[in-house]
Amino acid sequence: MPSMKSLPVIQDPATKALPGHRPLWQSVEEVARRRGEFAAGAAEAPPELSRRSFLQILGASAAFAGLTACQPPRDKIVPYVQEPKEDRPGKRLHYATALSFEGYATGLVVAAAEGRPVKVEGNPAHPASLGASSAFDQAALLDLYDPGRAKGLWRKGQALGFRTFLSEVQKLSAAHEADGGARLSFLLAPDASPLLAEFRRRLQLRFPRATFRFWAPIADDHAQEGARLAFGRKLDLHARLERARVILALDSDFLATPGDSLRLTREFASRRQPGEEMSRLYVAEPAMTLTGAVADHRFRVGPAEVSPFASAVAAELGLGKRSAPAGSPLARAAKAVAADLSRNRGRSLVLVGPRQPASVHALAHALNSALGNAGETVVYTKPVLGDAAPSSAAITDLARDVEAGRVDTLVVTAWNPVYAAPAATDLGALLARVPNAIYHSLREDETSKACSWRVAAAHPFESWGDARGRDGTVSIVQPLIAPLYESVSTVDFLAAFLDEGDKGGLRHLQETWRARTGLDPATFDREWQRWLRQGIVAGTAESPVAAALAVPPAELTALDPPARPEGLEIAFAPDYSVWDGRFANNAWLQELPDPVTKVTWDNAAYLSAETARRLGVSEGQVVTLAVKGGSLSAPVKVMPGHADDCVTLPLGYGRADGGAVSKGVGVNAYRLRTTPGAWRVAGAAVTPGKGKHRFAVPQGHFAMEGRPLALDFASHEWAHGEGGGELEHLRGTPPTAQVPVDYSKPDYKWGMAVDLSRCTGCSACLVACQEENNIPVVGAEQVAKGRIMQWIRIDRYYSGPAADPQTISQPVMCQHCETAPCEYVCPVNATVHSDEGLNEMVYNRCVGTRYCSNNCPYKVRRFNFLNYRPEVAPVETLLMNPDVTVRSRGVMEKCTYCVQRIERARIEARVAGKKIEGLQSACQQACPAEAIVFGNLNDSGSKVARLHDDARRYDLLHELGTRPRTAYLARIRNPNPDLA
Amino acid sequence: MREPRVVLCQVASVEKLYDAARTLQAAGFTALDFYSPYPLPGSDEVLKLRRSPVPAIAAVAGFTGVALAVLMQWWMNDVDYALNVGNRSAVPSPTWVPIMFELGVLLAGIAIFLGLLALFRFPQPYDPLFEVDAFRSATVDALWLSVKVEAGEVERVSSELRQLGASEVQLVPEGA
Amino acid sequence: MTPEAAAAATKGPLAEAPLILGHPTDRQLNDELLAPIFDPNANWKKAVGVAAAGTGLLAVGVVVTIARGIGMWGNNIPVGWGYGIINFVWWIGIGHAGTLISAILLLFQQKWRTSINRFAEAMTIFAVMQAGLFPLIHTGRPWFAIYWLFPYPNTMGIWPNFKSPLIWDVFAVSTYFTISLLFWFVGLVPDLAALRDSAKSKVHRIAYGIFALGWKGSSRHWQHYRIGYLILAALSTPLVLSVHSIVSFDFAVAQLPGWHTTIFPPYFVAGAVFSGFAMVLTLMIPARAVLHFEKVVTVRHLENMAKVMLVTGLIVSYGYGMENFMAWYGGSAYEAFLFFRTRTTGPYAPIYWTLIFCNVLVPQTFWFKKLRTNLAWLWIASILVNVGMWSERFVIIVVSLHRDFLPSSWGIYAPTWVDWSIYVGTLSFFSLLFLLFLRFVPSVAVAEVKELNHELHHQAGGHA
Amino acid sequence: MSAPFKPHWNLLARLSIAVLGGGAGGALLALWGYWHTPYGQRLQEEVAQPVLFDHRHHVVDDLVDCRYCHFNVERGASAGIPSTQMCLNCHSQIWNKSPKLEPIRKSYFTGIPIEWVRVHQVPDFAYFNHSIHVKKGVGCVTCHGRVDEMPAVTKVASLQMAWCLDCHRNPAPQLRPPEEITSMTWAPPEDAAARTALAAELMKKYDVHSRVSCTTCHR
Repeated sequence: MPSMKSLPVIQDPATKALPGHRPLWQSVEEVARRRGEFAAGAAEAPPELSRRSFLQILGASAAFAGLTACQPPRDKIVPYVQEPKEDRPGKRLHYATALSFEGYATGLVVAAAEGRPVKVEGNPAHPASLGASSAFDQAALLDLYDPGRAKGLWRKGQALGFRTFLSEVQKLSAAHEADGGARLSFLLAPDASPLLAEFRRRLQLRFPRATFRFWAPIADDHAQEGARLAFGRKLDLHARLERARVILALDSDFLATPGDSLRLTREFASRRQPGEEMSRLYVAEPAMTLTGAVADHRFRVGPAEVSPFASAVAAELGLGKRSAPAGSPLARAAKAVAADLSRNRGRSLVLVGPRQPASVHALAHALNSALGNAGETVVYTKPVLGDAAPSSAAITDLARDVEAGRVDTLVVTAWNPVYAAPAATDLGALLARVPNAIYHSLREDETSKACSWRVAAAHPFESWGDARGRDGTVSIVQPLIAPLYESVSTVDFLAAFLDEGDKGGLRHLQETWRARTGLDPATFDREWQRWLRQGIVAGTAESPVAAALAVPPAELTALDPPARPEGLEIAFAPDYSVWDGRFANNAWLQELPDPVTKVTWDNAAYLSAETARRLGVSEGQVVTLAVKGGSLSAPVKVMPGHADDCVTLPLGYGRADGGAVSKGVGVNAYRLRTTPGAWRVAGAAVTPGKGKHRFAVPQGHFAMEGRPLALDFASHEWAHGEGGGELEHLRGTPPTAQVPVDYSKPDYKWGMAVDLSRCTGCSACLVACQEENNIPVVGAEQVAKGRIMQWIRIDRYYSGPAADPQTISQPVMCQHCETAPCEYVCPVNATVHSDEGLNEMVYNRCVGTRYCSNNCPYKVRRFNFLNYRPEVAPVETLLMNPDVTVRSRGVMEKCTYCVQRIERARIEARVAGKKIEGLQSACQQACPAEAIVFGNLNDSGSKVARLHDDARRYDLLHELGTRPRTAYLARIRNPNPDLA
Repeated sequence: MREPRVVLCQVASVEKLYDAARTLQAAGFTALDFYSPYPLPGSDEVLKLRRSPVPAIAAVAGFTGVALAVLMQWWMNDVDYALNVGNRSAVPSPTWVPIMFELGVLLAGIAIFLGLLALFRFPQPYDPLFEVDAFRSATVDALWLSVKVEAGEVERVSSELRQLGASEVQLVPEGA
Repeated sequence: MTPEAAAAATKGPLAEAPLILGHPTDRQLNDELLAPIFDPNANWKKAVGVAAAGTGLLAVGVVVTIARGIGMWGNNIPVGWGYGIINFVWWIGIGHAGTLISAILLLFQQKWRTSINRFAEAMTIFAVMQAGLFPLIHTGRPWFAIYWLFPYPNTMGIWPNFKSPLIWDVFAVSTYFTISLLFWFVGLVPDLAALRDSAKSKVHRIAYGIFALGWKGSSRHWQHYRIGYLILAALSTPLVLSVHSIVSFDFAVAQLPGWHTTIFPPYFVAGAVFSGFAMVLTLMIPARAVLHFEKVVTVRHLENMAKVMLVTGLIVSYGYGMENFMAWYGGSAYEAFLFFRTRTTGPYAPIYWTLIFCNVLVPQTFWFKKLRTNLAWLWIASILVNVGMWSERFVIIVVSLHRDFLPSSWGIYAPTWVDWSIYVGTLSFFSLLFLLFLRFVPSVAVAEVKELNHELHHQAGGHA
Repeated sequence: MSAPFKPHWNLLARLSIAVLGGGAGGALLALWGYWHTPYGQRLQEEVAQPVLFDHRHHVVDDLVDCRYCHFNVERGASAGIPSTQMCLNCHSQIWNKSPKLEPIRKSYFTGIPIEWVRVHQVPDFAYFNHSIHVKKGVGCVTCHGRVDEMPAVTKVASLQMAWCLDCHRNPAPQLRPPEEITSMTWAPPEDAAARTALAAELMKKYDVHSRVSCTTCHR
């Protein structure tokens, strides 16, 4: 194990858990055991008798006389042997760290209770987070505590201790040194970490002839290539949406781009308020995406028609002559878009997605520079990943080398190549041939099976390291807890090949950075502490470079886009839940309804109704998709707004050895991805099959049936106040029989506001809520039965033509009605109102009649129909938020406005003799769009109070007289009058 | 023998039964009772019974129940732990009515049942009358008459009854 | 030519058929009506065997539910209530006929009641026993519900919420059960005494003697007895009305379209009587043949019940009409959507149309004496009506819940094997209790029949 | 002689009814009463601890303030159980040879914590927080009793919800001046007027309000 003796003070919670330092480790374990049930705040040891069974016996003993003499055994209290300096029972400690995704870091602040991370939040100081966090970031916590994680270090099925492993690697390296590492090869995950870059430099010195390849299943090398075509060199593109008034996204789902999505969402949302400065978004894409769903105009085009459309726009702007046949709707669209773009020179932006060929990227660069956007709405920097950028070719090159027997030792840190590589290469068999295939991974997966060495990777929350955000900002990655299992951090793993595996991540890090900064020790230590506290190394962002086109725009527009393919085209897409498959074993994400289709625990062959009709297939029907070199049977799902004549297949499902959770979920789209990294494959044959598949979709109906639920208005109607008038009837105090309770007296009157103009439906709030409130996962079968437990539901409604609808998404959680219909029907007073107007749910009083749910017009209540936490592994209980009761079977639950946060803040404030300040609900804190605002309505200055008075404010189902405390702000669309 | 003895006899019809009773009453024997498989119209008047207390019992119990219901609901939900339940906090509340009614009926009903048991001195599985085998017909199809007399007068009364057309005239054995 | 027909033939068509056929003596009546107890039907044991087996299903269902949770049922969000509450309301409804027949008809001095009231009361009690089971087991944590629902001073210092219709249910159902039981037992006492006294074997005499409590038919007892029994009847009459009104509040007090309906109380009560009488017929028609009660349970009795069903059926139909009228007239889009789209064309439309057929059309046949007096049709119709009333509850509960205000949270409900086994289980348990009743308790109020016999023949001037 | 019963059956029948009725009622009553008995509430149970720790000695003889060992009581939810280290702060100097303290030294040197037995326990779904109570003027003795007179710590208050509510509904009488929080002997003024005056003053001073919303304790 890496030594952590030299941890700075701030790291004590981690040292507490030092392995081999039994007592405190044990005390963590103790804490672990007690969290399975109703969990209390303090840090004492677990009740021997589980809380639930205790309650049941209690109940039973009352129910059937005779058991009266049952006395629960007494708990034990296990104090520390030595208190850590800054940790106190019940205190929350927050640590700044960072999490890398596709090589780019997002700065996080992780809260630890009793030395165990329990909540992930964004780091406001970090440019890629701005305080927000994504569903993936949130879910990292579940990965940390996943009992299915890889454990230990193995060679040919035989366990190696850490030391043995080091010495073995040492021998191995020594052997390779002889021929300069000619037969040594590295397949690495893309990573911008300066420390790892330093390691690579030194490895290359030691093994000059060794090969280093970087690979990830989803790479945007088209973008890099496009930049090279345009500027003659590879450059990163950074959009500045807060400056853009007109955005054209060509098959680009920029609101879900790794490393940048949070910032872009925040910037995009910031310009969706009605008014002069409101931005307008055009999207041309095959399948509906998060970005497409919030577009003001969405053009439904197949992946191959994007390029012609782009050139048409270019032509309209006087770049190149190729144009779509005039008069066609697309031509009209192109004309209008072009006009709009040119009206907003320097304030417009053209973005292209990774699925489009380099030529389209190049074209976009041309357009942006022609429109004078470069430096304004878009800036370029030199690539942050540098040489560590993933290349799709890597896998084939590697395969070739192995085939030729040129590799004796293969070191793999890239994620699961065997699963994600094209079936044709049969990488599994090849790796099995490599004498020493050393696979360093967080989980045992398809690749582990093929490799002779399996090295369990430490979770980022368990290890030292550094990372860079997409803009280049460096963050120090610090551990929050000692490794839960025997595992090795990436740093120590690679250091092992420099014979420095036992030096410890911290020392490597400090030495490297001391060297880089050249600071004297004293200053360095001060700086170091600051970096750890802030979570960023200030001033490390890449500075923009002036990017001039290396070739005249005309040439770029002349670049041939690939010819329109014959037959059906299949487009691959990263999945909103499991991305490329690396989150397949994460139950939170598996059960997270797809933001667009609402499907949980599944992927599907998505196509348009028209195409389905033509192919003679129906929803849920299993079809066989065959392309040259591969075939796959997948269930069909009709997606409103999908382009015709093409199929979209999300990647990352159908895992063979992905772990217990991912088993048998979805189909493996990589089987059709015959060339590595390919985004599209043409000429697919579809043969309808017999089987019928049932999707687990929590939302059953997508039409509003003419009811005023999720409201939106076109900007021009809004300007003329048409919408405003309508909303008058949907707010204010409706006449009801009851005399309203006066909530102006208490200090606080909690309320929430949800701005539909900002919400993109990204669903980060769902996972944040799940994490904060100990919400169980129920599995596909229960979801299909209508028993999903998430407290927040993001309703998606379609309007307009079914083939090409407008969409709107509306987060719905408990509305905390002042005259709550759920309350008066509860026979045991288990749900009542607090003096501050919260609709309280008292789990321990609930007997589960479900009457409250029946009478809730918003249907936001969730019921524990079964015991959704059958015996959990101790390590999983570490995950539980000790401030929130874990609900037992037969109990109703729902959004509480994070009352545990309110009460914690209240107590801390009152102990300090202050008022509550800066309180955020979990969903609000995670939301990158700042669409959810929670706060005190009695404080007229508060943001939520202002939003409650906003002109766009309305109440959901206002006419029922429930007086909800959650207000909605109608969404404003900004359509182009020319396209009306 | 201080103990008065009971003479028991079967009578063919209601008219005969009432005649016999009246004659005996005229002769000063008032401790009479009839036995029949179903209630006999007019028997109360013939036997000169006082009004039954059962209605009073029922009324008292019923109104107690109602009052109890009001107090219970008001005190528990609006005094002892006055929770804000969906902003519905009217006092007095129409929501009290169902339980007021139910509790009233419940108590009245139970009171009637217990009242009857008390009035009948039930359960009383044994009664000296049951020693008379023929008396079993009293609950099936026959009309019977019993009269309490001083030990000395048994004979006189018995012959009297026979003259009135009663059959099965016998002396009920003393309660063992 | 059956004796009924003969009787009918001798008199004019307008003359009422007699309530007791022939001129039996009290002794004859006594022996005939008690015969089932002293020499039981040969097939009784077989029947009990079947019913007991079915009751096993109930046990299985309940155990599974309590051990694994409500998740074993089909319930979900939005459909929080399913078979559990459907069956609860259905059984409670069936229960109503008993008290109605014995109490209300008693108050109205309807002589024809006497030969069927005992039977109906028993049915009430057994039905309420089935109903009472559901509110408990349908909760998520019955081990708490069983005592938290009652207002007892507790260490938590908190109380039930008396604003909740479910608490009203607790009081209503328990009161209804208690009163029905007392009313039934009080009525039984004279017959138990008759049993005691006309029994041959010592065992019977002792067994029934104990329950007869020492009744000897004394006129001094009859005085209190009559008035007591009458007041119990007077209490039960509004009780019957209140119970189903309160059950209807479970829905009417909520604000769900299809639940929030002011006409519910009257039309639930009418529906209850409707289904109750149907169930009486379903049981009575075969029982009377098997037990040879044709003399006292005449076609006229059955016909009268058919008439009552016709009336209550019309009231129920009126209820349906009003619901729909209000949905249109009230102008609530949500109401209208439920009534004119979801119910009639939604996924559960077949059940809705079944209910219309069984509850509205079938009873119309009772306008015709031919059909009213045709026992075969009467029996089939009674079963159809019970099916219809069950469907009505399904429509009210499931159909209203599965598509309410927010389309996003619409769902679908499908019962599981546990739902079915509990439902079938209660049907069997009900039959089992009934078989025991027929075997060990006088299933016709002997004393009252004798009294009636007595009256009739005095009017007729004849003499037994 | 054909009566089915003998005369003594009358008595028998009435007795059996009394027994059945009384029995059922009695059982329920006993069940209910159980939770109101000291046994049901686990009061006055002397609990054996791994170390023979005597509060009397430490509080009375050595005048150690509660907050010295229960260091967290003013800052956190749990009052804090002293660590082995804390015991040794003194006992490395005094009584450092005492066999009674063997478990302490053992724990310190092996690093295995001492497992104390819990005496005061509220259910895990009830979130009790020491700091706010202490900061708002509720003394230790109010809930824990005269610990200074306890050889082994025993529970003196039921800690049942109704008991909590008594004070949450009417905090005033339970408040004491800040300097008296840990005092075992402080009592409010005898004179009723003075008592209410002090209570009112403290209510103001601490800005205490009665909190009986469910989420005050259940989350």
